[in-house]
Amino acid sequence: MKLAVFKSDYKTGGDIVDRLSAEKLGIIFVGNGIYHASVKDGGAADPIFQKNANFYVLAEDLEIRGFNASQVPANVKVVTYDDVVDLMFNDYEKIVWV
Amino acid sequence: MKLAVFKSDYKTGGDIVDRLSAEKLGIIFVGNGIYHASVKDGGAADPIFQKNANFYVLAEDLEIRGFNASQVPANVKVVTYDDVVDLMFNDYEKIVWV
Amino acid sequence: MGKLTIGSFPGLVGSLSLDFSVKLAEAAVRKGHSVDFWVSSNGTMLSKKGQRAFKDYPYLAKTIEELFKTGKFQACACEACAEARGYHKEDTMDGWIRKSMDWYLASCFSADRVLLIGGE
Amino acid sequence: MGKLTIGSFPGLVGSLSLDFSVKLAEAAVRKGHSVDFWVSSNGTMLSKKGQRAFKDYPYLAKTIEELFKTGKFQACACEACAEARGYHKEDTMDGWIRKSMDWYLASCFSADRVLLIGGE
Amino acid sequence: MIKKLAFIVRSLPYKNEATRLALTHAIASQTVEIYLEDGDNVEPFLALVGDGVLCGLKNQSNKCYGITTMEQHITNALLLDLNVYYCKEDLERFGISEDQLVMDAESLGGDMKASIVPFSEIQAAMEAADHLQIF
Amino acid sequence: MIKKLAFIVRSLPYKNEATRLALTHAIASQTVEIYLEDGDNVEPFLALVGDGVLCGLKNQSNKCYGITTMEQHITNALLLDLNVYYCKEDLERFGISEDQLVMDAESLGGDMKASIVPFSEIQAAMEAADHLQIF
Repeated sequence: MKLAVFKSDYKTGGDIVDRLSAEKLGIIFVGNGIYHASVKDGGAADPIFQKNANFYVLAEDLEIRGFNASQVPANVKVVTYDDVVDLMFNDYEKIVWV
Repeated sequence: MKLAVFKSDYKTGGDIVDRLSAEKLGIIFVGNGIYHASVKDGGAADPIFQKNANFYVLAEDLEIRGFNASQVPANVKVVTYDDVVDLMFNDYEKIVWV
Repeated sequence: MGKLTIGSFPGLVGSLSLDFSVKLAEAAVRKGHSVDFWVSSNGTMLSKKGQRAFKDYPYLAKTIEELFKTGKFQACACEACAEARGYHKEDTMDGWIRKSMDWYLASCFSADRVLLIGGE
Repeated sequence: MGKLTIGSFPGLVGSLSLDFSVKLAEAAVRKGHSVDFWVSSNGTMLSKKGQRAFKDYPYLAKTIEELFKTGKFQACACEACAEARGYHKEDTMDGWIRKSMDWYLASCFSADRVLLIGGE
Repeated sequence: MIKKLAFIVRSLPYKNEATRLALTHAIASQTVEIYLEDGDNVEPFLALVGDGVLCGLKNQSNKCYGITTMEQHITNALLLDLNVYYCKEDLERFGISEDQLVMDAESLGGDMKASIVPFSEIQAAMEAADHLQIF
Repeated sequence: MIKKLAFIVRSLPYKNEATRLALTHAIASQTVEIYLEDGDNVEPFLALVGDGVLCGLKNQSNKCYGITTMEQHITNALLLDLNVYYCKEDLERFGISEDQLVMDAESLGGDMKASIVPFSEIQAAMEAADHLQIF
């Protein structure tokens, strides 16, 4: 399946994301999930990036928290609300919120 | 200080409880915090019990989740709402909710 | 163009997750899709009439009003969830439907995409 | 006998944390203490008039009514938090005060114990 | 046409309404036909995974809080012939055995039994579903 | 008499209202005197610890959501001469330096500066406080 996962929290939900698998998997960081893409706790890369997935982060949710596009890793694509709609309709078929 | 900590969640708040210290420290498991005292994730004892503290668990919050007093470790005292009021007024001076 | 069904549980003001779901609905309608918007649990607060704008609070009621005008958006609040909270029919903002949860499931039936925002 | 000030933010029905704070207030009053009960954020839902009892939902409005009768309990809802959510003066259950946050701080000043339930 | 809807419960009960609403929304499939054409319907299934398995413990008491328990909701779901899966790996992680769980609604005259299955079967059910929802 | 009130912010911003309300409640100390006798007052302090330090980052934009940011609230608190502490160990953990944080309200004409202190100093302030509140 083509599965998009909205990761909306930073501290919880990792257990369920860990076990989700899909032929095509997208992980979209929104809400406090954006910290996965913008801070390094203890200097280490976030374990979520070990998933074989396409990574996205919502620009608007970065910006309200004081970050901008230049601060996220190169493997994370910065997207807008409009882009998210296109991802949902064009790139993925099933969508979950964690 | 004499500090009582209501631990109301199972998955979050450990980081702040870890660093709280007090001459007299009480940790009262309420809400989903009662899982600290009633389940063993992976068979291991919960790390919160490494704190030098008095432990309590709210009976009513155990019972709605399907547990009873006989299932909690011997070092955790099962208390009622009335007992909690007495703890707050007689045994501790400052109270926090985590 | 497709149909997106959004189910949203988080409460008004307290959580930006509800804001997310409203902004997403707005973007989907802007892109030409139609959106069914279902609120249950504390999300039913969004259907309350008479919300006031403050600097400290997102004012989503306004966006919902604009969305209704597009004709590509319908919003429905869980009736029992609303009643439990003391929001009766007369407390409901114009344009909202109030139904049972089967409305949401029926909307999922004909949806191309479903997004359920469950936890807070 | 002492005075307990409780501040509670979690929303009605959605979270048993609000139930906890009401049950704790009830126990404290039963033990002879007096209780000031402050609700802010989604907690202001507790002050809404006309809540209905359902099997699936705790019905805290009833307990609050009983607590008011004891004379050892006062409850205050954050006015701006309530207004933002569309609860106006006329939507407020009998017995409740509506004030700014300084009411809560003043209550803390004279409290023997303070419990703030902040997160959800 | 039948549309399959997955209701994945991954949260602890009672902290917020999410797990309860997973059950009540799934059960609402019983009355959805009023909105649909003849022959159309939805078919929900419930999967309890991660911490969500703790929602299925027996002996939940509503004495103090006076609300329907998750135990009662799962029993109802089974009475109404919904498929309920528990994730085997998570039960093992918590040391929970089958006799501690709501596995049927026999006491109310129901026939349906819940299943304890490896996550791979839940994953397969998710792949077969038209829409997924995580609570 | 002065009562010291601790406002400990340990949560991430924007997920719920808790961190915002920590600030607005603390700031409400400016008007509490109307309820108190002459000479009585409350003295709040704010401590950002754990993930809460992330509330103090500069450049928070309210363009999309249209609400007051945590940055604005902390600036206001400093403008009103509230004590604001950031936990040094947590800033180090996240690799956040002083220049990334709201440290003063100079742009609005305020004199008060925030402090970056080891947790032990926050602990000492908690011990000296009459009441503690964690957000």
